[in-house]
Order: sequence, then structure tokens, then C-alpha cells
Amino acid sequence: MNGLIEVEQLQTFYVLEYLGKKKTIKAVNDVTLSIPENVIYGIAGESGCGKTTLLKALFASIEPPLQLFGGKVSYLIKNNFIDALSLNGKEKRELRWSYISYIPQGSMSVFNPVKKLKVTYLDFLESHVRGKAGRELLSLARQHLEQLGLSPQVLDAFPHQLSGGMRQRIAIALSALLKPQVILADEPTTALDVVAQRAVLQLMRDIQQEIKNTIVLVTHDMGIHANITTCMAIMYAGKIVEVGPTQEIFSNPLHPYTKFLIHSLPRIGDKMPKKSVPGAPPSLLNPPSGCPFHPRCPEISDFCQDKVPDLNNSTQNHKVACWLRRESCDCNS
Amino acid sequence: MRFFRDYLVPRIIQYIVVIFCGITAVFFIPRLTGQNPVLEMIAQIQSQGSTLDPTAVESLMETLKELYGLKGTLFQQYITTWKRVFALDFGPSFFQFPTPVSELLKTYLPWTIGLFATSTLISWILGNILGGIAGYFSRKNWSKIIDALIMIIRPIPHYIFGIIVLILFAYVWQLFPVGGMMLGRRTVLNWRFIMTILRYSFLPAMTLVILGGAVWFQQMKLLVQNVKREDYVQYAQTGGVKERFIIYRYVLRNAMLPQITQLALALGQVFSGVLIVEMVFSYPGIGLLLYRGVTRGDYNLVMGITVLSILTITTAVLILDLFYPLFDPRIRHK
Amino acid sequence: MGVLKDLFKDYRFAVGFILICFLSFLAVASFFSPYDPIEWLQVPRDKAPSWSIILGTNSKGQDVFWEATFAIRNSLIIALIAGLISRVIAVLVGFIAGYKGSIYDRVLMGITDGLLVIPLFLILVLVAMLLREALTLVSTGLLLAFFGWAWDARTIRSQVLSLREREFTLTSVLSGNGTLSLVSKEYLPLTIPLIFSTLINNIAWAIGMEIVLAILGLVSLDIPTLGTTLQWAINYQAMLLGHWWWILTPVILTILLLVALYWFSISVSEYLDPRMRIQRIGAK
Amino acid sequence: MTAILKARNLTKIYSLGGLFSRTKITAVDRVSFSVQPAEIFTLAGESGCGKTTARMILGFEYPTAGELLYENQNLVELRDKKAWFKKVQAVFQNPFETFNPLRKVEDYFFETIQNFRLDKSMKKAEELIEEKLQAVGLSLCDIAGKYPGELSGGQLQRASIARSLLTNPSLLIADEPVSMVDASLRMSVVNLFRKMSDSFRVSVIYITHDLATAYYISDRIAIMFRGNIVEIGPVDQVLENPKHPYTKLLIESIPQPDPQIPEKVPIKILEEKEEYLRKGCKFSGRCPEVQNICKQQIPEDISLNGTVVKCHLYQK
Repeated sequence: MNGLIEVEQLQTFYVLEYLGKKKTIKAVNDVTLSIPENVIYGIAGESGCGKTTLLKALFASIEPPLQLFGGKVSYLIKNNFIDALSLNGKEKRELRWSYISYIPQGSMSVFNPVKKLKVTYLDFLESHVRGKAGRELLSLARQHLEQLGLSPQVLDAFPHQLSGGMRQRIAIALSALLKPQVILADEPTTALDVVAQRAVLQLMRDIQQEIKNTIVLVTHDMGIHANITTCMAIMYAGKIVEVGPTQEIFSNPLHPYTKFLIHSLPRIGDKMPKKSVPGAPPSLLNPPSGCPFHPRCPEISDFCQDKVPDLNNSTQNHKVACWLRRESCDCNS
Repeated sequence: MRFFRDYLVPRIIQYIVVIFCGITAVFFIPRLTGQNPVLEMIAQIQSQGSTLDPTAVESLMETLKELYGLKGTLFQQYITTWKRVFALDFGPSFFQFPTPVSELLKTYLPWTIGLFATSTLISWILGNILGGIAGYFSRKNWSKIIDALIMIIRPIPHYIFGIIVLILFAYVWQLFPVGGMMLGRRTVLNWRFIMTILRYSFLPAMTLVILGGAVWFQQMKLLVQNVKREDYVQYAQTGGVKERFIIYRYVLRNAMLPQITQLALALGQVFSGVLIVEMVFSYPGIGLLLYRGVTRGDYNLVMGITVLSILTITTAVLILDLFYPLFDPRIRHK
Repeated sequence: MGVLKDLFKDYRFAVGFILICFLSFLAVASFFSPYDPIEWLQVPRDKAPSWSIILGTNSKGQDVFWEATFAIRNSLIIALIAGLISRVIAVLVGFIAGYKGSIYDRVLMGITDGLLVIPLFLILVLVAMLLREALTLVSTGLLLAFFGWAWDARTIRSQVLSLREREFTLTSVLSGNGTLSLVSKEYLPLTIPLIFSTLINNIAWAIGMEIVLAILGLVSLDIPTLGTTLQWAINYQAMLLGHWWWILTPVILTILLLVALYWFSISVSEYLDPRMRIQRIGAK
Repeated sequence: MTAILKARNLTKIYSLGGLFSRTKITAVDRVSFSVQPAEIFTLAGESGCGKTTARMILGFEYPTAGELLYENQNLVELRDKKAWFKKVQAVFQNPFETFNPLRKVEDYFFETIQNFRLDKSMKKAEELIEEKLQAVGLSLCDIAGKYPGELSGGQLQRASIARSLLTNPSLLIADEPVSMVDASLRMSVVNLFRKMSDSFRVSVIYITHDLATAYYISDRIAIMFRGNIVEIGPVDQVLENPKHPYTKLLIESIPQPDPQIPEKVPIKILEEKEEYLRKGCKFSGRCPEVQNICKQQIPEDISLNGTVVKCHLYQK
């Protein structure tokens, strides 16, 4: 079952050179992933686990100091695969927003502060849609907003006149303006309060149901993943440690790190003492040998230190990268 | 109406306060130095060999005090200064006795205003656009070369750069006249007259544009390199917006704003530059007038020039401040 | 010494540093000058540069080279006095307005903006006119210092304002630090680069302004400085009479001095920039 | 037992715009609460009201009206700030901004000891620091000679807590201490506050918008909306069966890490500025159980067995 975007053994590292000393940060370290169509795909992980870098690779925007060290990212366009990372500037620019678009994290300063929002919308439209007059494009934008339940006169306001929640929803509407096949969202709700976050997630769900495209949602908040994503992957130290349908991952988490992510956070109504993951987050400068989680893993065994576990099917499409899960995998579910 | 109260009223009040402080400073500072220009003047006359008997000295002292506005107590002098400022009459000039200072200023000031306005505008626009483009393509070689060149021009003061331009263009290559233009009584606006104006004002204008442009170029380049990293520019680039739009509507448009406030703040220094350049090229503006007034110790003239410059600069700053909201909607719509 | 090695990687620092050393060597050389700086007619007049007289002689009968060494020394003295004293005023005004805020800020900034907008140059000229002959090196320095702090007080204030909003200010206050120790321990390390670069710019401004005062004949003309040598050269129509060496020496020396100071200040303030220093700590 | 900190009708009004404009925003609107010794009291809610209240308690800002009593002494008249900082300390939101990047972390520890004259000799000072660092799970050798850039977010936050414990304060203000710490390490820092209030008898004012951690560690909680306390009481009562519609909306909007929970009903979003200047109850614009009285009259505080609610629904 090949998906919309295929990622094979992707290796992208940051190469920082300072006063003669060269440092490589292995942000995405040999990741293989298949993102299906018509689904909200979640990527979970802490800060510094490489999820934002993976998003940049998916968006084919690899600029120094980030460099490609191996592997491929291919888009499925008109059912043939093209290698996204080898596209030249012009091709990339055309694909942007028509095939793949992006929702930024904080919408504080994402819009041109001295222009009305409608000018920003027109900039995006005029750069991709040819042969239509400005007025026509504007009515297209207004109609698009109405469909999503947002009041079109917002376009006549300046960015600083709107609240954080409203600006973020305008950014999301903008990302869906040209009905792209894939929308990438990097922590879209971190800067928002709980109520505004709920409205933003609601909007993203409506967009996905309406356009039937794929939204790749990156966030550290497991609650959001449970609430909105259909299937998800969990990243740790630049690698994918578990991937599968969200229902399965929450009902039967396999990787010890996933268990911690789900159970260590407090919930209203449950006063049980919660313990956080022991030890400190891994350094991507020289990641630990073997399984990257072994220094902090409670269920460690001897060969965890030397061999890197690869993603192995525990059930039909629920994979995990952990030696312990391999043998004792009873796959009763 | 909130905009009027929030933005305009404070600006106008600041305008009045600055003028008031400026004039008061110009009034008090000379008096602080404890030097009395009248005694200075008499010493100068006596040093030129003409001996005066005491009564003549006494009456001369009275008239000089009258002309300098030094009669009566400090407060009365202060009031007479303000009367002079409002009437724009600064008493007679000494080295061209009896022509009143305001007469001299009327003939020389338009020249300075012309040079000041054109050169500042050209250097600001040119410097910003070039700096913006160089900042945007900062990795290209041509922008590095211009940058190195500007790094040499930027620290050179107005007078020294003026001298070099004068030596090169007037003495060595003899393209332009060395001396200043004599002011005829009648200024008839025909083609020949305009050509002579251009010939005489080309070197000072070029000096000012290059020196001023270098400053704006560097500041704009720095601003653009920062604005390039702003979220809204990166977001527009990820959105595949045409590069043309990004440069003009996003980068230059936003980087220009601080440059307007910077221009308003730097007007005082830019104006001083104009006066100095006028001296080098003996361009017939109030800079030259200042040079002659100072070398001959003509207090009234220098006082008049100072007060007039304060009025011109503060008015120009006020105009710039009033223009700023047109460019920055964040101030117009709170 | 590692610091110098890092700095020399930047060509601007290399050029600036070497030029400054060369010019200060010249300034020091003035102490060993065989001629008296003020006396006239010590050497045959108007000799073109030759091997025995490197930079020739001027119409006043003085050796241009040794006059130049005095000129550099005296100009540097004036500029240093102006620069250092104006730093003290600028830092005081900047920190008080920035840190104390409210009324202090409004009053001090009102004065500073007022001083900025008024063409200081003219008031400077007015005052110099009255002091006329009495302007020795020190008093010129003080005069320039008094008019040279407004612009930098403004920049220092804006940086202090941004530092005040940062959380480590609260930590420091909660650690019992009073205003003085807070400012010296927390803010100075972060503002030193700005104060340093404004010092160098102010020195350059002072040298330029001293020249203009000399041209206007407002400083005592017999003390040789870059301004007065240029003033004498212009007065004696050096350019018309073809004594190019007499007029070009002060002009070229001024350019070398100012370009060197500017490049030195740009590269050093980049090196001292807090962001770079944090990276260096990280890269250790 | 007597409360160590009492706030009565605390109010803070900011005037925006220039010299003459009079658009005023009431950030804190007649807030009253009290904190018992060794109690963890949470100020929860989106608006910056919690942060402003904290700054007023610490003395960095003066209230426009109302009183702040610490052991029955009004803080507003207190002049000797240093003595007050001996009793109250604070921990901030961004661990990377808590320490000056160009100064060693340990400098702050030694300065705190010197300034408050806790220990004369160097050796005793080091022992005190080591003791406090052990309490937060660190040791002096972890941070000795190190700059903030060389430590992780979690370590920095623990160091900040240790520093605040040096003067054995009786009141600690934690301004969203864990929002910038990795989710997996968050609980280790949150548990610290519980341990401190139990073993060091420190009362903690915990400012956050994350109700889950508030439920987990605090004893009493106040829900704030646009400058008012809309509901205040023991945390179990307030969060397990909320009374005020806004508290209900908050709890219902928290995404639970459990896919089985059904989708939530869509909600209406209003522009923030509108709500600050609204007459009557500020939540009336989007309150699902709104009545017409809510739009005219500001509700008073009604106490219902231990919880105080500011809502007309419970008007007798």
C-alpha cells in the first residue's frame, strides 16, 4: 500500500562549522515512512527529536546548514512518483501551495505586518493562479473563507488587529486555499490557549474532510494526536520508534518511550503519582549506540546497546523498533 | 479621532518644546561662557590701531549693546531675543554693515534649502534601494564589492571628502569651477542661469549624495539582512510567492520604516554636513555665510543662522513624523 | 592570545589594527622630533619631498613630516578626551533613562531628542566663537564631549530597555542585587560591545569636528593638529601654488586614521557581539 | 490557621496609547484570595492576569487599588524590598532566559548567599548550595563552572528552583514553570513542588494554563477569566465538577490522550479585546447558558459549600 509521500532511509544532518571545528547534528537519522492519502497523519516527539527537520525534508526545503546525507523523499503526483529533493527552484516553487502547503507554528508574525490580509492572500494566489484578474481571485478567497466558517471581512483587517487564535485560523485557511494534496502543520496550536486550540483543530478536521487530502500534524501533545489523527508515528533521537493507527498505539503501546508519553502525563480525575522518563534527552550530536532509548529504558537488555533495532511489524500495520517487542510479540490483537 | 490624539498631539507638543529648548539653549549657552561680545568687538577695533577717547568708547558700547540685544537684565534680553525670533529680524550684520541679517538670510537660505532637500532625498532613496538589493543578494560578489567600497567611504568626514573631490574634479581634472558663484542681484530663470546653477552645485551635491548614501546603504543592508530572517518573509518564500513580490512588498517595504525615523533623527547631522560642504566648495548658501560670519566674529549673523536652522530642522522633522503613519498602518489602526 | 588569532582571521581587523599601530607609532615619534612644533622658519621653505626630507617642507618653514606627527598626537588627544567623557555621559543617561524609566526616561529622552534635532554643530560653533583663542587641546576635547553624547545615549537606552524586559533581570533582583550591582554584573557585559563601538565612532566624529573648527579658525592655530595643519595649508593657497605634499598629508592621514578606527571598531564589536560570544561558549 | 498571604480586591489597570489617550484595560479586576502556609495554590486561566498578580506580589508592579497582606502587613507600603525577597522567591517560565547567558549559573547561587548574608565562609556556602541542589536532584558538580548554554532546559529549571530555596522562603511563585520543559521530563519538575511544600513548608503560588498539572499537585485553585476570578475552591471540587460555564468549557476543551472520547461540539470564538470592555459578565458573549441578566449586571461571588462562583446561574 504505497502512500502519497514515500520516505526511504532519509538522512539529513545539520553541519555547523565554528572557528574551524565541524559539528554534525544527526537530526533525521535513517527514517523510512509512508504517508497515506486522505488521512490526518500525526508525528509525535519531544523538542530536539528531529520532527521539525523531518517536516522540512517532507517539504523539500533543505537549505544549509541542513544537508542531505542519503535517502529519498518522493511525491505521488498524477500517480507517478517524482523525487522531491532533486527538483529545481522553479519546479519546487510551482508545487508549493498547489501540491503541498505549510502551516507555521506561531502565527504572531507570519503575515506581512504592513499590508492587509487580503494583499497577502492575493500574493499567494497571483503567484500560482494564472489568467485571473485580482478581483476574481479576491472573491475566490472570500468564498473559501466562508466555506470554512470564517468571516470574510477579516481580509480587510491588518494582522496586528486580530487575536492569536483568529490569525492562526487565517493561516490554516490560507494553507488550504489552493486545495493542496498535502498540508504540513508544525505545532500549529502550541502558542494558543486551550479554547482557541480546540477551534483550530476543529478547522483542520473540517478542511481534511472537505478536500479529502492529507494533513501531517507534528506536535508533542499526545492529547491532540488522540483527538484528531487517524494514524501516527513517534520519533525519538532522529529515528521512528513506533508507527501505526492511533487507536492501536493508544490501546496497546509497544515501545517503552510511547508508554511513558501516554501514561506519564496527568489527567483530571486521576490522582495516581506519575513518574517522568528517567535520565536526560539524547544529544543528536553523538547519539547513544544501538537503540537510542537504551540509556533511559527501564526494560533494557544486553543487545539493546550494540544493535540498532529496525521497524518491524508487530501487527498488520503497527510497527515498532525495539528488540524486546520482537520475540515476545504475541500479536494477539 | 483617537489617532489624532494619540499620535499627532504629542508630536506637535514635542515640536514646540524642542524649538523652545533650542532657542533657550542658543540664548543661554553663549552667556554661560562669560565672554562679552561687545568688549570683544571694541578690543578688535582698538587692535586695528584707531585710539578712541573714553566717551566715544562709552557711546559705542551702548549702541553695540543695543545691536546685540544685550541691553537690560537677563530676562529683558531673553524677551528681546524671542521678539527677534518671531519677527525673524536678528539685527544688522557686522561684516556687511548695515544690511540686516534677515536680508542676507533671505538671499542665501533658498540655496541651502535647495541643496539640502535634493541631496538628502536622492541619497536617502538611492542608498535605501541599493542597500536593500545588496542586502537581499548579500551572498553575490557585486554586493560584497560595493560593501567593501562603502566601508572605505563611510568613515570619511564631510570636510575631508569635500577637499578630495574639490582637488580631483576642480584642480586636477578641471571639470568644475573652483570658486563659488557670485550672487547677481536679479535671478532670472532662463536656461543659461539654470545651467550655471547646475555647474556650481554639482560637486557639493555629489559629495553629499555619496556620503549620505553610504550611511543609508549600510543601515538598509543591515536592516534587510535582518528582515530576510523574519517569519513573514520565510513564510512567503515557503508559499512559493514570486521573488519580485517578496523583495518589494515584503522586504524593502518593511525595512524602509525604521529608515524614515532614522532620517528624522539624523536630519540635524545631515544639515551640519550640508553647511560644511558649502564651506569647502564656497557654495552660496548659509554655510558660506556662516564661514564669513564666524571668521569676522559677527555674532548677530551666526545667531540668526543658528535660530533659522533650528526652525528649518524641527519643521522638517515634524513633517517626516507626520508622514510616517502613512507608511506604517500599525500606528494608523491601533 | 587565542583571541588575537581569532580576530586576525577578519581582514578588517588586520588592516585596522596595523594602521592604528603605525599611526600611534608616528604619534609617539613626535616626542623625538628634532624640531619645535610651533617655531616657524626652522627649515628652508617649500621644499618638495626628497630622500632627506620625506614629506617636504611647508611655507611656514616647518618640516611637514614632523609637524604631521604632532598633528596626529594632538588630534588623538582631543578625540580621546571627547570620546571618553562623552561615553561617561552617554552611559549614565542611557542607563538611568533605560533602567529607571517613567519620568527619568521622559525627561532625559526629551533633552536627548532635543539635542539630536538641533544642529549641534551650529551651537558648537557659537560657543567656540566666544571662547576663540582660549581653546586649548583639553578645552576643545571637553567642548566636543559635551555635544557628542546625545546620539549614543539613545542607542544605549534602547538596549538597556530590552535587557530590562529579560527574565534574568528578575532573577538577579531576587538574588538580592541592588540596582548598581545588577547593572554592573548583568547589563555591562552585554552592553560593552555597544559602548566600545560608539566610543570609536565618537572619536572619529570628534576628529572630523576638530578639523571643521580649525577651518573656521576657532581653535588656537599655532598648536599643530590635523585641522590646523590643513587650515594653514589652505590659507597659504598650497593647492594653487602646487605644494601638494603640504595639503595632502593631513588629508590622507585623517582618512587612514578614520578608516582604521572604523574597520577596527566594526570587527571588534562583531567579535564581542553577545550572540557570537554565546556561540563561542557553546562551541568550547 | 492564619493565611500567610491575603489579597483583597486587588486591581491593576493599564492605560494604553500615548500621553493623552485613555483606553484602559483592567488586567486584574477586584481579585481576592488567600494562601495558607505549605499550600500549593493555583492561579489558572488564559489571560495574563495571573502573571500580573505575581508581579504585584513580588513588588515589581504596584496595584492600582486593593490590598496585599503578608502576615497582616500591607505589601504596598513595604519599602525594604530586600527583606521581602528573603521571604518570597520566584521561578520563571523560560529556563533558558532565567540566567544571563554570559554569566556562570553558580554566580547566582553565591550572590544570593552573599546578598542575604546567609553564610560567611565559602565552605558553608557550598554546603548550603549542595544541599538545595540535592533536594532538586542535581549536584554542585553538575553546574560548577558551566554557562546556561551548556545545560538542558530541565536542569536549568531545577537549578532555578534550587536557587529560590536558598533563602528558605515561606512563599514561592512559580510562573508557568513547566510549560517550556519537555513533556517527558515535566513530571519530575512538577513533583518537586509537591516535595518542597511538604518537606520545606513552602507555600507555592502556581501560575499555569495547564489544568491537568494543576489538578495533579495543587490543593486549591482559582480560575481566572479576563481579570476576574470566576471560580475558586479546593481543586477536586472545582475541576471534577466545575460550576462556572467557563471552567466547564476549559476542562472540556483539554484534548484527552484517549481516542475513544467522542468528538466535541463546535464552539464560537470572539475577539479578545471585545471581551475586556464588555458590560456585565465578561463571558456572556459566548456562554452557552447565558441569560439576559448576564449581559447587564456583573455577577457577585456566591459561595456553594467551599467553592465560590461568580455567576448569575447560582443566584439564590
